[in-house]
Amino acid sequence: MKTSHASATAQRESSQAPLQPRGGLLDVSALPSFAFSHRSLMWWSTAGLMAIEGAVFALAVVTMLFLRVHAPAWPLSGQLPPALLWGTLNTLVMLSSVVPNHWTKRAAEALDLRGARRGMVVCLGWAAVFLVVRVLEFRALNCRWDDDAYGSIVWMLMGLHTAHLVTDFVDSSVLAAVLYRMPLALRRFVDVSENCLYWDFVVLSWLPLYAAVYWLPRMGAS
Amino acid sequence: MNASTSGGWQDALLAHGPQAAQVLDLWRITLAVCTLVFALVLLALLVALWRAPRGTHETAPQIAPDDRKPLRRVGVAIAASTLLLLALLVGSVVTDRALAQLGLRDALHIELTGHQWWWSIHYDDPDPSRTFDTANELHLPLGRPAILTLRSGDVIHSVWMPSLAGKKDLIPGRTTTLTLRADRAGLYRGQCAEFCGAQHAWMALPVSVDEPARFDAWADAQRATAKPPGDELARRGQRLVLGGDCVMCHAIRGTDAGARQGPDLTHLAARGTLGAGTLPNDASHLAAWVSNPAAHKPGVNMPSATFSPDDLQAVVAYLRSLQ
Amino acid sequence: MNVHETLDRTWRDPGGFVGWFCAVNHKTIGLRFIATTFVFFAAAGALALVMRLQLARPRNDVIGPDLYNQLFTVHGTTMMFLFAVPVMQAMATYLLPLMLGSRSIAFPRLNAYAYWIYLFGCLMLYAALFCGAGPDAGWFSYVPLAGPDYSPGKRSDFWAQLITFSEMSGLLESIVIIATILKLRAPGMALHRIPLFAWAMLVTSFMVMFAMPSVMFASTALITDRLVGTHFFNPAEGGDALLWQHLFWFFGHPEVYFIFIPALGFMSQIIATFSRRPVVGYAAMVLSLIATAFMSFGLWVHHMFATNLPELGKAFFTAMSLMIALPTALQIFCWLATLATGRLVLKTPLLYVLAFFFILVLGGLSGVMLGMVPLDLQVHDTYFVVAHLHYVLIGGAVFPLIGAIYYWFPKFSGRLLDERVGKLQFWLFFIGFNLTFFPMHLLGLRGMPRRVYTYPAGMGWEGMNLLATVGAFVIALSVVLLVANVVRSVLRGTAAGDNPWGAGSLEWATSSPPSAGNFVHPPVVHGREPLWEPGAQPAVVAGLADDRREVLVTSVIDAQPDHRAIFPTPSPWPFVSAAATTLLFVASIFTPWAVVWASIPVALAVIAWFWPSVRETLAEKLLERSP
Amino acid sequence: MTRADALMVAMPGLVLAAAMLGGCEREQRRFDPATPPPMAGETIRQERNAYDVSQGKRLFRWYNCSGCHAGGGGGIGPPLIDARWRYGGETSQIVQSILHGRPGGMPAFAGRIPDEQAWKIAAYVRSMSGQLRTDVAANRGDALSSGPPESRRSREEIALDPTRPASASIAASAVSGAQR
Repeated sequence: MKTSHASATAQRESSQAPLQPRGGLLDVSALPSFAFSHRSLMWWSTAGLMAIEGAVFALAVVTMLFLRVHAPAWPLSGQLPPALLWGTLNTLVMLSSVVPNHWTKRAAEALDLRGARRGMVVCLGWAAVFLVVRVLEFRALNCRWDDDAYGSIVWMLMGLHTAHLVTDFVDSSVLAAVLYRMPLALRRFVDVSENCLYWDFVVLSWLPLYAAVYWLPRMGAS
Repeated sequence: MNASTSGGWQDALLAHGPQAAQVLDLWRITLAVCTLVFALVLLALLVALWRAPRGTHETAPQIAPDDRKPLRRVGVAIAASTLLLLALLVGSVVTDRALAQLGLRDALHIELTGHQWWWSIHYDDPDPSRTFDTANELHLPLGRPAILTLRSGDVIHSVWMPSLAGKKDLIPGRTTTLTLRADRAGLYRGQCAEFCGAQHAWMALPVSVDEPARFDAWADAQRATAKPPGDELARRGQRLVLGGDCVMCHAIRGTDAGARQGPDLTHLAARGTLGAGTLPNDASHLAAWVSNPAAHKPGVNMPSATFSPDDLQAVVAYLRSLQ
Repeated sequence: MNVHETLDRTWRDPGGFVGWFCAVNHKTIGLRFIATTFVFFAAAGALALVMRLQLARPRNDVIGPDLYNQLFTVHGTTMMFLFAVPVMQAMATYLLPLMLGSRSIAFPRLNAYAYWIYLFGCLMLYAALFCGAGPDAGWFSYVPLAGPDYSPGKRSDFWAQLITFSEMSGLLESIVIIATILKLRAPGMALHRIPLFAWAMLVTSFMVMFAMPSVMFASTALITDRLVGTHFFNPAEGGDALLWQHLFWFFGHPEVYFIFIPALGFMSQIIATFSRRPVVGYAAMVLSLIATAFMSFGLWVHHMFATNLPELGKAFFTAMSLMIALPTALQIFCWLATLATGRLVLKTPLLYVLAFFFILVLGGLSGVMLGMVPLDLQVHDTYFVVAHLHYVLIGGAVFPLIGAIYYWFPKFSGRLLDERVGKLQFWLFFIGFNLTFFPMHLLGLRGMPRRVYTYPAGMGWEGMNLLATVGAFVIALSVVLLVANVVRSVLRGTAAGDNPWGAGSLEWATSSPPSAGNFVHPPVVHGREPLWEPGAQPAVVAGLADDRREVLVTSVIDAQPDHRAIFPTPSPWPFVSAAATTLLFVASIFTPWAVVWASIPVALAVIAWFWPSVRETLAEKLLERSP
Repeated sequence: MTRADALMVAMPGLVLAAAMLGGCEREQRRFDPATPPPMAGETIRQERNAYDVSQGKRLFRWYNCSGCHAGGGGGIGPPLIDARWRYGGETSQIVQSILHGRPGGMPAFAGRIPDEQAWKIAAYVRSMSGQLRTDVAANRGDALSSGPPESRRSREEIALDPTRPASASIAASAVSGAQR
């Protein structure tokens, strides 16, 4: 084992040197075994995913604008714009889900197991609601994906976001199940807190998509 | 037979029109600058290799060398590179402007449409009776600017006549234009430059640049409908062609044949090549082409005709009569 | 038993048949990853040889247009998506934890999963090729040619799904690499001290994150157009063929740079070691990497100059295309200064680095030409571009990469590669390369378009094409020599020792090959070239468990010790999940409903992957300590 | 380890074998137009080859079949997107209809359309009512949308339907359509 103060030459002969490091030690045994927020590795993977998926959403919206600019009318072939009711309702449901989501986050970061469990369950309830409403949204889009490019991009945006709702719902339920299982490693609280972060992302990323899907077709001809 | 299908200038370094010439000038300047830069970098490298002392992996490394002097030199080099790049940028923009400012007074209007794997060409004219269609061979009057309106019938193609001008894409759902002028009479060769499927390689566009008088003669000949066949053999050939499957895709103006899926055959015999530059256009190759196009251009959309040998002879005689 | 053995047992991958699929150690995965990428490099090279044979003579008929188009498509797709990008990430997977003084890479299971996904993608593409369903619309798959109307069958769907495979792998690797570089550095290795290769990989990974989604989105739109009849690219229904080109090149141009930038990292490591001094201008090097990354997102349109574009746009993209030469020029000048002021050790790795100055500079200059609209309109889509891109990618990435193989092979295997064979192999490669690709510049100017399966005689192209074909076989010979050299030294190469080159970075501070846990005592860092600097205290980290997979996590900016994380153990689930994902991707080529039903096995496998085992949790709780 | 290696080597083989089965026949491109039409009883190659079917689709467009069978939806001639046939929905019967015509308007195209093309058109016509494998049938065209692409049509049960009204005006329009 080499240490950092041997010269290049010393390096080579010391390759068979005894293990015991020369020089002082940096003792890290007193450090915690997990940490929240950007101190934790989990945060970085979540942030990475959010960056990637955020980029996908952004590109999808840009694509819609690109097609819209080149289109004589929007919707293209005289379809009605998507019905506002369910989409708007769902937007409100999602936004409101941010509240219990943040209780959960706070509870998790206080290592409060009962709070975290309750929070996760409540959030899942919310998720169930907006998944159901999402189905109604699809039925009120007033277009098919194979009508024209307008229908295609509308369904693409909705599909992309719904995929996120579903995956987030699934991994939240798995995480909730883990919380009810003993023994429980404390770093699961980090997972809960990151899950909440991702939840916020899924909700907030909906807002531009909502505008693009529901309001762009209502903004008249260009 | 190869030589005759490859006839014509297809070379960006042989510029016979203002568009290509301006690019060629820019190319010469850029080449000079880049060669200079390349030489200097290599020189610097050689000097470094020559000056620097040799060492081995045991040589004690310099840990915190004083890099102010080398960094100053790096700074100078970067400043120089920036200036050169700016010069090239100016050159590029100026040339681009010049290309856009080709004089277009009494320009010839031509619609060029790309298909897998051939070109349909429509010569436009204010007087509708003077417009006409042809295919796979472009004729330009010497010294007169031409405006090519480019469209695609299927996938993206790109028309490139290196000795006359840079290339331009033919994009389905869009219209692009290419303006050029040929200042030297002779035979040129263009080619599709955007990959367009199985026969991208055999989608050539022979270009003939002629004195205005000759061009007008050619245009008048093209405007005319097909002459009725002279001899008996050709007449039989005509019956076979018009009664067979050729007319499902091809047009021969002056007959019932009016389909537009394949090249216009009204003046087929006046063209230099068959299959968009695949084969030279003479009797023997024509017979070979008609009886099995795919043997020469695998993937071509033209089916092989099943004529008996003497029927084939008659068909060829008729097609050869379409001057 | 001593700490060595305990540590080794803790971090070793399980043996045996099943164990082989459970491996998560970054060195195991890294070596498999590197080996796989080179296998497909060789495969795509073989395809190129067949193409060169076909082009050796005019009107040649070694192969017909249908096969030729599949070959050049698969060649390009493989080289870009299955070799050039992954091989850099593969090298990083192996090297980064060692360079940064860590016991593991971040998210080792995710890393394994990314490898399996990549491997299955490769297998799918070549399976398709071998049964005549190889994609044939070019590596860029322009619509409408690659679209539903003009590409019957499943050829283009295999291409689109291959993109999904390789981009998924690439994106996951970028997360792994960013987390490793930012959170798993040795104490004291502040941002201004991390090795330039790590900087290059960090920058690259951020680029990957923002560029790859573009092509993933595009290929998804392509496959829905083909499979369920959407109209993204159908002009008749409001779609647009140019939309594809914008999306593709918004990824495609940065991609060139995330092949090139890691290679710049290799350059810096090798040049420093073989001129016995740190690279001149560390800060300048880092800044130019970052500048390149940002600028590379601003020049995708220079691939589309021949479509109709607004004048202003053209000027802007020309300017960007020229100016991006500056950051690279800056690095080249810094390296020249380093060589000039160093003490040179002329070994094979350095030879490959010196070749970079010849080939890459040529390629960069032809790139400047291509960035100028008027010149581009002449040489775009001709053999001039073929020459340019091979000068940039082979000169800019493959030469440094092979140099890097010569440089790090001792660390991988504990044995040196043979110098004499190495030098011979280098010269063959260098000469063969220029023989093959230099004439192509002229071919392009003399009017020869790209992607033609044959050409008429009498165009003045015969000689240069023949020359290129000969050169291609010289390159092939050189690659064979490289393989032979590797095999030979694995069998009986001279033992390398820990630090055969007397290098200064941390990967050389441990044994060759490194033990499963990388460092018995993770080092503490006090400068940029830790092994070159006189010892400062403290020298090493103590207090990490050696019977648990415990890793020290440090802070992002100044790498202060932050906490001790427990890392996951070997597991079969990454492999199973990858297999399930593969089922989903391949099945969805044939039926859209696969996206629904095939997602069930994927979900199950991933849940099983993350489900904590009681035994491990109990063990973990022993070391647990709240902040 | 060695067994593992063996498996890793075998895996490409397995994947290949699997892909081979379905793939080759579907993906093959027979550029030689002289390929003979299938003999009686022989399985119909064109119907298992995506390229041939797409050629059929192109020819259906080129020869303006939709002049009468508008977009397959019918018009002067009977619709083709359902599977109700007056003269039988077997490929050979459709080829018969194309080459030799049918009373009540369908003109004979023998001599106008080469046999091998007739077989491709027939294969495509059958795909319009979902008679072919979805991985062989054509995808949507780069044209105005006319409902779901052939590859997404659900298979209709072939039924004989002698009751279709025939129109006298078909012949002329079909011929002119064919020749434009």
